[in-house]
Amino acid sequence: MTDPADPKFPDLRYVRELAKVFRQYELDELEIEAGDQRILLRQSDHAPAAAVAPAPQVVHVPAAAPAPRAAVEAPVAAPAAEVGEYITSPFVGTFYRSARPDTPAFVDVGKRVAAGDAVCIIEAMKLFNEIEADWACVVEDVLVENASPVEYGTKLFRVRKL
Amino acid sequence: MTDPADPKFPDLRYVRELAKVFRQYELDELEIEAGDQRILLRQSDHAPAAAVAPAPQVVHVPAAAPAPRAAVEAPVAAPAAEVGEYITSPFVGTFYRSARPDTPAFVDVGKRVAAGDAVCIIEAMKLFNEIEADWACVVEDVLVENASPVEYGTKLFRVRKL
Amino acid sequence: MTITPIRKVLVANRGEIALRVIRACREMGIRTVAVHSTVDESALHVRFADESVCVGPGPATQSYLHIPNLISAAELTGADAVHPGYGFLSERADFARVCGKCGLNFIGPRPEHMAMMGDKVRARQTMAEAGVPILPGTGVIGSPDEALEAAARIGLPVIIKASAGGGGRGMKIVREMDVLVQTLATAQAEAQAAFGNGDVYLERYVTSPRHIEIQVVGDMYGGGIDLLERECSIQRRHQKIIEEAPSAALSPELRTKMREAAVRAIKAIGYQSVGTLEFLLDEAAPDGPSFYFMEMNTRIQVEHCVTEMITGVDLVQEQIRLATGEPLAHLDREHQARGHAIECRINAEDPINFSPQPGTITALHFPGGYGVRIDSHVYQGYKVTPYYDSMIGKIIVHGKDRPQAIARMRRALDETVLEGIRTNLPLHRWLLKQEAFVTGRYDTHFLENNLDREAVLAELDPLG
Amino acid sequence: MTITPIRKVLVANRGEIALRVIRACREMGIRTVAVHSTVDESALHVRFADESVCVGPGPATQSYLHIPNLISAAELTGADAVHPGYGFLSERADFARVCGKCGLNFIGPRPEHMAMMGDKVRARQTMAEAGVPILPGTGVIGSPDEALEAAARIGLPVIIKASAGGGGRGMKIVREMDVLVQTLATAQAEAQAAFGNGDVYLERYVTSPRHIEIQVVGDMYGGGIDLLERECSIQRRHQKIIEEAPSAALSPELRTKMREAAVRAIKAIGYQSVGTLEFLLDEAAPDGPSFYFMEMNTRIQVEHCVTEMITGVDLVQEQIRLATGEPLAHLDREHQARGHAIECRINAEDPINFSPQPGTITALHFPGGYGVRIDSHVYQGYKVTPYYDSMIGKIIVHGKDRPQAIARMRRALDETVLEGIRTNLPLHRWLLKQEAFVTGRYDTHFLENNLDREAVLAELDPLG
Repeated sequence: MTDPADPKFPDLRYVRELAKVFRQYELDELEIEAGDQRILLRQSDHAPAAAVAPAPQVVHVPAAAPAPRAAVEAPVAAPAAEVGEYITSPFVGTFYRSARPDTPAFVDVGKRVAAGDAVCIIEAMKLFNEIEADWACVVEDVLVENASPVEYGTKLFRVRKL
Repeated sequence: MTDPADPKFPDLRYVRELAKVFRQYELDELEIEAGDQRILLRQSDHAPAAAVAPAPQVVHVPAAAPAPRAAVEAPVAAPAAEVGEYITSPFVGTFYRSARPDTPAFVDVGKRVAAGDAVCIIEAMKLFNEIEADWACVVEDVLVENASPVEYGTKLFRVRKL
Repeated sequence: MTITPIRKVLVANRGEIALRVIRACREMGIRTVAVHSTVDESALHVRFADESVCVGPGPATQSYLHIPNLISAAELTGADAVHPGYGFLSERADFARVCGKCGLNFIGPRPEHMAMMGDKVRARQTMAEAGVPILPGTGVIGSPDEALEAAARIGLPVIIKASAGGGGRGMKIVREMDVLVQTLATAQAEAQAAFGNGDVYLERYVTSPRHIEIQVVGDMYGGGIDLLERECSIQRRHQKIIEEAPSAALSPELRTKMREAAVRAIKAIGYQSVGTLEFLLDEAAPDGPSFYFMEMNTRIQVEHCVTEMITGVDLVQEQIRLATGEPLAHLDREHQARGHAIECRINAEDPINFSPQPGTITALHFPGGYGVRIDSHVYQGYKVTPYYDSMIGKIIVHGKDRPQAIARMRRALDETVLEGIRTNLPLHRWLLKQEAFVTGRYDTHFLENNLDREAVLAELDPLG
Repeated sequence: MTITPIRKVLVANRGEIALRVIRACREMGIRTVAVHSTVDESALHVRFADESVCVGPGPATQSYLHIPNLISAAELTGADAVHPGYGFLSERADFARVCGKCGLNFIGPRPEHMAMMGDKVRARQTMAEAGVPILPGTGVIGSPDEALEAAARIGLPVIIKASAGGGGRGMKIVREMDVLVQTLATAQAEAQAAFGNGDVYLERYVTSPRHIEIQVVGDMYGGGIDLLERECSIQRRHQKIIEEAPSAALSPELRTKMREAAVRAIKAIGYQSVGTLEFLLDEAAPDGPSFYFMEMNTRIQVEHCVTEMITGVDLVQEQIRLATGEPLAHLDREHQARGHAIECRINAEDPINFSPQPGTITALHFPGGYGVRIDSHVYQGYKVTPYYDSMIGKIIVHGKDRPQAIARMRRALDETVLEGIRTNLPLHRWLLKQEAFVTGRYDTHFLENNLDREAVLAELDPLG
């Protein structure tokens, strides 16, 4: 099953597994930072009854200590991260970047592609289907490993339309 | 169904799924930062409302994400009209306004009642229980017909406390 | 005897039947691969399977009917078998053949039996040869004159059926000789348009028939048994909406005859899976109640549940076992008839005019308790899309006898809450109260002849 | 024989058993009156009954245990019978007597049998006289010396039980002679505090017992039969959480002996309703597996469902019929053992320490499909209050044999989604995988001795 994905944020399944670990080992806090992403889980249930109002443990200051009005300030350039158009798989099959093992990849990052150019092959039922770009674009990222299985709709390349 | 989307903000389905994880693993706090966006989920069920976070809270989802209307919720009867205090039945039984058929009603509309005054009788299992007012009040309305069955909690009289 | 174990099944279907197959597999320790279209991304069959593969966009032709994507999904996930469910590709011999060529165990009959029964004229001939009663009728009609001659011989009314039809599709009734030729031409043209095959044939038309079918099971070693009958005469637009087992219409003698005929039929062809022989019962026939072969369904059916309830046999698990090469001998020992079962198909459709009602289910409460079974893929918040069949689930009850089963179904229907879209729940509530239903005296025209609009609408939300 | 028809039943209970009774009544055409406390206003038993009466605030003593309000509710609504369910007033002879005095048909045994079995010492004596095996033990202990003497005779370890106890409450094990007197005093004081009656007695303590019970049915004409056994050894804090039928521990001979003893017991006293004889099975007894009477429950039990699944008898409907004066002869003809059934009690409690977990169920999906039965009063959005029992439902499965039933229950548990509160679902998932459970070799201490905290927690949300 595919979780709703937001490319800007950590993969939900990752967060869920994290919560499972968190839960299983009864952690009080779990924080992960990576680049400009951060995940924090916290649980204060098993904290000793501490009937008296405890220190306001719920408050959290973000690591990056942003200026108070950061959020409404001019939009920070969206992390060059994954924004854009994609070429997706029209079949279920196996993704190949080149026509044969000994030939070069159809496209690489940075490559300019014209509408109708072949960008990869999806093999299905012993048939090797050349996948063509629907529009002229520049390949910004190759999202699937060579020789990997792909579903219908799997994002193969992130591209920038021209 | 398509959720309202705002590219400046995290995908709603992502947030909803996050709330599910949060709930499922009984977290008290779950925070995710990515670039200039931040998601914070917090549950302060046990803790009194804590100090206000200095950082701008970009998104806040209440822990108990409003559950879709329950399949079988009983209609909550709350006629806006009836505002005020009530004398309710403490028993299941039959409501009588007077001690005997040939005696006058204990109270009528407009009657001033002192705490401890009998206001009616509830008959249950052949026992005639005099119901007394808990506080001094004026009877504003008699809500049940004489000799009618009443449940526990049935509103018998609308009153104005003195 | 060679047993070919099945380790991982690709379920080439969606909805409740995909869930049904996944449940059977889980209980047998077999892994499952769900396939889904993009609109079924959060469907329960996807959630409950061990793996899932998106095979295309919403329209079935591009996803659930897209053979190359399904086969690729099986190959990529290492599935060793394919279960087709019902509908979609379940009776497509070419799909079964492709599975076989790709080394996938197709959980169903051999392709040649699917093809034989898919051709209604050939099926009639085969049955006649096996000694199964068929209605007086013809082979493929070659000319208008042939049709006139045949109609004169058979007697009016006659029914014109498409050879490639089935399930109530492609049929025309002729009551007057002088419209026969014109109707024949129309029927041929429609058959050509609908099935890509304009062949039609004639059969005697029975005015007040009951639809009664026999569940059959065959194995690879010539073994064949039946698992009693199902009564499916409550239909709307030729589609079943209530099924029962056993049927109130059969005397013990008639039941025995029908069962024997069904077993004779599958043994004659060497049928090797679960299947159903559909019969038309003419209670008013001159020589007493008579039954005639209509068609054979070479798959598990929607209404298989009522048979499971009264026999104690898990038909889907048995279907899978048969595909591995297990014999059915144990079934013959294990099954025993008990009580009475009824199934109501819950459709997302207008209860009066049967128009589909896509939308979101905003509140849902299924009934529970003793003798109640729910087979459904929907949940609160589920969105019924316009792409697929309108059936959103089945309520099945079992009781010690027919009156108890009816009382239980009425109770179960009253307990059901489903808000946000219109369904045929009110129709079922109304149907279960009809004298004709309670006494068991109804034919396939009962619903169309008796539907009482006002009374059905009065059954909306009885416990609200 | 006089049949006193029942037209309207007041259901003096809440939760799933109230729903169970209402369902049975609806199917029998009997009208129902639900009673409820103020916190149960939107409960399903209120919604599904024909009428309802609020009988008090949340605390049970002021509502579900408030006899005058319950009787008044019956009188005001014109009910002619009262079903007490289980728990609450179901084994209170005084309540049955008041019902009788007020002309209400109490759907249960005669009050004198309830009183007899409520007094555990008298129950022991009665059973011994009826020739039912009891554990070596005593009557009410009069003095410390008497206890010492008895313990020497019986042999250590012994168990001190409260005469007014039952259901695992009011028990203390003594393994050393020199603590006996002190423990006796404590037990007496605790019994006085808990039950208002300080009487206690001694019994031999069996180290590794199984809890096996026989479902019995008696009528007003001296008729008495049993409906096989239930295995209830999987317990937490002396409370059953999984029940099965039949038991894997009984040889055919032993089963016959236990069934005969149970029927002998109810015939000896002339018992006139459904009931249960609980036995302790000592598999390691010197002369081979031996069984001993523990107590008799004079009501329908939580676990009655597994018996229904394997016998095909609707126990609650039969209980109602017996109360009208019907004889049970037909039951004897109708019931037949088939397959294997398992029930898991789903509790709103921590799966490890069993602490209750009130709160709101934010997401709920119960399993469905063949062989799965759900008896539950909860729904998505339901609020579990702290006032009542933590049980929020039961998942019951039926299969052709024990392995299939286990596989089915595992599948059903994996399919269940319940969010918002902690439940014992992970515990059940874990239990169903344990070698001891799968092989059927476990005793009543299995859970307390083997609970694996990490492994249970790993069962959270298997399909998430």
